[in-house]
Amino acid sequence: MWPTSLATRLRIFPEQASTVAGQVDALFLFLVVVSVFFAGLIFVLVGLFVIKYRRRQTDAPVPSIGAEVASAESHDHSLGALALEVFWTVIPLGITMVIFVWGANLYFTMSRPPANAAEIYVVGKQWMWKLQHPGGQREINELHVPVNVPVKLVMTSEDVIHSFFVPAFRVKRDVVPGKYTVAWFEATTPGEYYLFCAQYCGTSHAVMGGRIVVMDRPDYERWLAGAAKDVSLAEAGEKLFYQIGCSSCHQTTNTGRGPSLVGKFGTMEKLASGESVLVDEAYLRESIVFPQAKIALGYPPIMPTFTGLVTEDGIVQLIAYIKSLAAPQKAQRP
Amino acid sequence: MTTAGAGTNYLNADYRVRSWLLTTDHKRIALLYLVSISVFFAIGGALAGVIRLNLLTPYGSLVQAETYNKLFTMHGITMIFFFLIPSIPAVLGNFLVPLMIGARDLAFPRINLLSWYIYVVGGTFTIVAAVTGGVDTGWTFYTPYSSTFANTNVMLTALGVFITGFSSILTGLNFVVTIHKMRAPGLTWSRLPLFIWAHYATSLIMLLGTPVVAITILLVALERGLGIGIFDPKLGGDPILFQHLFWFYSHPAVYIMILPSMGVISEVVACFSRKRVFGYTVVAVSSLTIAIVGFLVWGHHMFVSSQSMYAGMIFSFLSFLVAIPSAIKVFNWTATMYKGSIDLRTPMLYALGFIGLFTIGGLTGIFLATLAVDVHVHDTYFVVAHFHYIMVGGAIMGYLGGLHFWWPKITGKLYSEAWGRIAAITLFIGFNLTFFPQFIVGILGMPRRYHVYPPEFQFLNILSTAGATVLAIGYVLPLFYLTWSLLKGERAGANPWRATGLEWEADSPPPTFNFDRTPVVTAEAYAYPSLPEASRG
Amino acid sequence: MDTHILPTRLYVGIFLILLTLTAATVTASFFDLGGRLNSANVLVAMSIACGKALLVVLFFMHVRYSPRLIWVFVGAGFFWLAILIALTMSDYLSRGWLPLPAPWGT
Amino acid sequence: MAEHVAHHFEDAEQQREAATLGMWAFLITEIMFFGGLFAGYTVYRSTYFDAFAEGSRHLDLVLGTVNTAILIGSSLTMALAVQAAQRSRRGPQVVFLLLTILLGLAFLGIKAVEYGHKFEQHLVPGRFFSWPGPHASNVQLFFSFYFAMTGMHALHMIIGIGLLIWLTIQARRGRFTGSYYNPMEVSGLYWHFVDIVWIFLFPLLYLIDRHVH
Repeated sequence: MWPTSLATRLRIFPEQASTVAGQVDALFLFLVVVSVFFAGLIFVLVGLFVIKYRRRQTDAPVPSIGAEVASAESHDHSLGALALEVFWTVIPLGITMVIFVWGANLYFTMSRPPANAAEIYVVGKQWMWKLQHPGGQREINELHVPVNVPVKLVMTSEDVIHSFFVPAFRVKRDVVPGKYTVAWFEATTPGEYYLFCAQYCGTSHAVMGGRIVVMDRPDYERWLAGAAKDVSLAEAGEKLFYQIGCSSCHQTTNTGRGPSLVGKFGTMEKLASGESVLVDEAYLRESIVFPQAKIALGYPPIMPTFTGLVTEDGIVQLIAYIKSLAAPQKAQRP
Repeated sequence: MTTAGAGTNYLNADYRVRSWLLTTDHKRIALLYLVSISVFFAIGGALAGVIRLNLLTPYGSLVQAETYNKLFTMHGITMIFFFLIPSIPAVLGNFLVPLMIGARDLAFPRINLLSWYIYVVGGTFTIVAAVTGGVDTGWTFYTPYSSTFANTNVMLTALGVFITGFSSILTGLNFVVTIHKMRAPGLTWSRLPLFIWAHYATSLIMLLGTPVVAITILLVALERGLGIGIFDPKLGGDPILFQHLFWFYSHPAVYIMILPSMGVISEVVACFSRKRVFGYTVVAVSSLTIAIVGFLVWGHHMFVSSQSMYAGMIFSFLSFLVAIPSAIKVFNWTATMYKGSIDLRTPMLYALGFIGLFTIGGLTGIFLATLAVDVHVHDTYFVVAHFHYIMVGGAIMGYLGGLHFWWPKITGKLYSEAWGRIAAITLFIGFNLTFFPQFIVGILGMPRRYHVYPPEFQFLNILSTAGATVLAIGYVLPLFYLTWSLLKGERAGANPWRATGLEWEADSPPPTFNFDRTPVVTAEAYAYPSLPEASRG
Repeated sequence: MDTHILPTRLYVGIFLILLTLTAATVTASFFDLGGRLNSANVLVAMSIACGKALLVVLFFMHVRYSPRLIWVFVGAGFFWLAILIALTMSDYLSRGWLPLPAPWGT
Repeated sequence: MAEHVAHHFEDAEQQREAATLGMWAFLITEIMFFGGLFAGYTVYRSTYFDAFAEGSRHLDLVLGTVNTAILIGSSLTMALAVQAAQRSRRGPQVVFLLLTILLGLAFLGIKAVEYGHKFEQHLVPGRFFSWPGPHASNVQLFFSFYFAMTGMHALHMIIGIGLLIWLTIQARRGRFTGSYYNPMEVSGLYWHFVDIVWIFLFPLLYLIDRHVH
C-alpha cells in the first residue's frame, strides 16, 4: 500500500542530498561518538558499582545528627578528590569547546549563500508555500531546482511564522512576517525530497509541505521551458510598477517627486537622517510597506504606504523589477 | 526523639475540612499541592495518551487537526505550568524545607497558603479555557499566531498561566527567605542538605525569571485584546522580541524542573550508598552555577529564527558552559556510589533511572547547542525526545523517587517494596521505548506538532505509542500501592531508611510544629559512617 | 534590635538633592548632546536616574544601614535586568554586521 | 516573647529580618516584571528611533516633571512616616501617611489628565489611533509602550495607596511602635520602589529624545 519500500521505512538516518549535508553529518556523528562514550562510561560505572558494592548485610546504625561522627571525614577535602573534580570539569569543557567551534564555523557557512547562487522567492502563508523563479515560473508546494547549482531562498510570510525545512538538505530557516530571511542549498543528487513547515503555524501546519524536485541540468531546462509562466518576475514587476502608480513619482530620471530607481539596487543611499543604507531587498520591502522609515536625502516624506495594496508576491515582483533596472547600468558603487 | 503529645501529628491534629482549606501548616499545604498537581498530571497524561494514539497511523485517523493542536497545547501547558514547575518544590519542597533546616514552618505561612489558592485559580482558568473551546497556540504562545491569528481561547489560557506565575514567585520567595533566615543553630551553608541547595537555586530562578514571562504574556493579551501593536509586524512590532522575552524565562524554567530533582537524587544516592555525597561543595555550587548560567542561554531556542548569527554564536557558547555543571553532578553521583554499600530500594531505582535518562537527555542537549546540528534537528521530534528525557526522565523520575523516599515521613506508612520496584522498572522500560524512537524519527526529519506525517515514519511512531502504553501502566501502579499503603501499610517509624538529615529526627508523620525544641546541628550533611571492609562481604 | 533612626534633616536633604537632579535632567534634555541615537543624552539622563535611584535605595530604603545580604539582593535584581537587556540587544545590534554577499555578483 | 512574634519565629529580630528580606525578594521580581517592558522599549527605540523620538515629543513635559516632583515628595513623606513609627509617635505617623496618600492621588490625577489629552489627540493605540505624520505604525508602538509602562506603574500606585490606607487605620490604632513596625517598613520599601520605577520611566519616555536636531 505504502509508496515506500521496507528499506526506507527502517531507515535510521536521513539521506544526504546537499553539499552541507555531509559536513553536518560528520559533526553529528562526532557528537554521537562523544555521547556514546560518556553515556557508556556512566552506565558501565554505575552498573559495576551496583554489582560490586551491593549491600550484603546490614551495616552499622546511623548515629543521630548531634552525635560525633569521627569517621565521616569528607572525601572531597583530599587532594585526590580535588584533582578528580578538576579532571572531569576540564575534559568535558575542552570537548565542548571543540564542538562549539566546529558547529559555529559550519553554521557560518550555512548562513551565507554563495555569491553566484540562483534566487528563488518564497512566500509562506497559512498553509502553503508559494515559490517564484526569476524567470516568472510560479509553483505551489513544489520547487524544481537544478542539481549542483547553489540556490538562494529569499523568504517572507504573509501571516504567521513558518519554517522552511528540507531534511535531506539539512536546511531549516524560519520564515517571518515583516522581513526577509535567507537560506541556501546546493543539491547534489537528483530526486524528490520532502519540504516541511517546521514552525507551528495553525490548524493545517502538518500538511503545509511539499517536495523539492532536484533535476539534471537538461531536465531542468526542459521543465523551465514547459512550466506554466506568464511573464518573468521582473516583467510582472514592471507591469505592477505602472499599474499601482509607482511610476508617477519614480521616473527614469530624477525629475519625479521620488528618486529614480534606475541603477539604484546595490548602491548606498544617503538618508535624510544623515545615515546611509544599502539598497537591498530588505530596504526596498521596507520602503514599500513603511515608506517613512528611511527617507532618501533630498526628497519629501510623502510616499503613502502600499500595505494592503500589494501582496508579498507583488512586492517580490517589484523588487525583481527594480533589480533589473540596475542591471544595464554600469556598477554604480560609491 | 519523640513528641510528648502521644500520637498527635499534623495529619490527625484536626479533621475538619476547614482545617485543611485554611491551614498555614507547610506540611498540609504540601499535601494540598500533591492532590492538585496529581489531578493536572492525570489530565496532562490523558492528553498525551490521545496524542500517541492519533500518531499510531500517519493519517491522523483519531482526531481532527484542530483537536490535535488543542491536545498538544493543553498537554504542554498542564504538564509544564501546572505539574512540572510546582511538582517537587511545592510538594516535597514545601514539606521538607522547614523540616530539613530545623524550622517550625516556612517564613510566611499565610503567603504559602495564598500561593496554593493562586495556583488553583490559575488552574481553573486554564481548565475552563480548555473545556470551553480549547486553545491551539502551542504552550509557547508564539506571536503573531497567538496574538492575531489564532481564534481559540488564548486570552483565558494566558490569564491562567499569568496567574499561576505568581504562585510560583511566592513559593520561591518563601523558600529564599526561609533558607536564609530560619536555619537551625549550627546549620551553616556548608552543612545544608543538597536538596536545600537545589531548592535555593530553583527559587532564585522563580524569582528572577517568572515576572518576565508574566509581563510578556500580558503584552500578548494586550495586543490580542486591544489590538495595540507590540509583537505583530503588521502593527509595527517584531515577533522575534516575543521569543527573546519568552525564552528568557522558559529556558531557565527547565532548570526549575530539573534542579529540585537533582537535589532529591543527591539525598537518595547518599542514603542508599551510605556515603557522603562525593564532592559535596562542588555539587552544591554547581546548582547555583546552573541557575545563573542558565539565564544566559535562552537564544539557543532561536538559532533558525532569524536571530543574528553573532548572537547565535554567543548563546551557543554559553549553552556549552551550562552543560558542564550538569555533567559534574552526574560524575559526582557516580563517584558517591564507589565503595558504598548500595541498597537497591525503590527510591534508589528511581535515582539510578534518573542518572541514566538525564545523561542521555543532557548529552542530546549538546546536539541542540551545536549551531550547525541544531539547524537540522530544531523543531523536530529530536527536540521532543530530548526535553522529555530531561523533564520526564529527569524531573518526574526524581519526583517519584523523592515521593517514595519521603512517603514514610509524609504518611507514616511503608508502601509495598516489591510493587515499588516493579513500578520503577516498568517506568524505565516504558519511558525509553516511548521516547528513544523519537530521537531517530526526529533525525529523519519529522517535525514536531504534526497531526499527520509521511508513512515512512510510522514504524517508529508505533514503537513510541507502544512504549507510552507501558509508561501509562508505570504511572498508574503507584497510585494503587501508595493509596493501599495509607490503609494497610506498616507503620514506618521515624527513620525507616536510617538516613541522616533533620527531617528524619522528627516523628513520622511529624507533629504540627515539627520539632519540640529547635534542634542544634553539629555535623556535616550525610554523616554516614564509613564501613568496615568486612561488612561489604 | 539595632534600628537606625535617621534624622529628619537627612531625609529632607536627600529630597532636595533629588529635586535638584530632576531639574538637571530636565534641563539637559533640551540640549542635543550628540551621539548616534542620542546616546549622549541617554547616558546623561540614565546616569542621573541611576544616581537618584541610588539615593532612594540607600537612604529612603535604608539599604545603607542594612546587612550585606540585602546589598547582594538589590545588586542581583539590577544585574539580571542588565542580562535581559544586554543579551537581547546583542541580537538586534549585530543583525546588520554581516551583509549577505551581493547577489548581483560583485 | 512579645505577642506580635508569630509562632514559627524565634524572636522579633528574626521576624523583622525575614519580612525585610521577603519584601526585597519581591521587589526583585518587580524589577524583572518592569524589566520585560524596559527591554522591549530599548529594542524598539533602537530600531524605530525617529518614530520614538517623534512620539516622545508629544508627551507633556510640564505635567511629567510636576509628577516626578510629586512622587519624590511622596517618598519623603513615606520615609518620615516610617521614621515616626520607629520613634513610636502615633500622630506624625498618621499625618505623614495621609500626606503620602494625598500625593499619590495627585500623581494619579495628573496622570489621568495626561491620558485624557492623549485620548483627545487620538494617540491611544488601537482602532482610534491616528497620526498625521510619517511612521504612524511605529509611533503607535511608542504609545503602546507608553501606556503599558505608565499604566503598569499606575496600577502599582493604586495597590500602594490601598496598602497605605490600611496602614493609616492600623497606625491610628497605635499598632506600630519602635519595637514592631514591620508592615510600615515593608510597605515603605514598596512605595519607594514604585518611585524608583518612575525615576527611570520619566527620562526614558519624556526626556532623552526631547530636543529637536
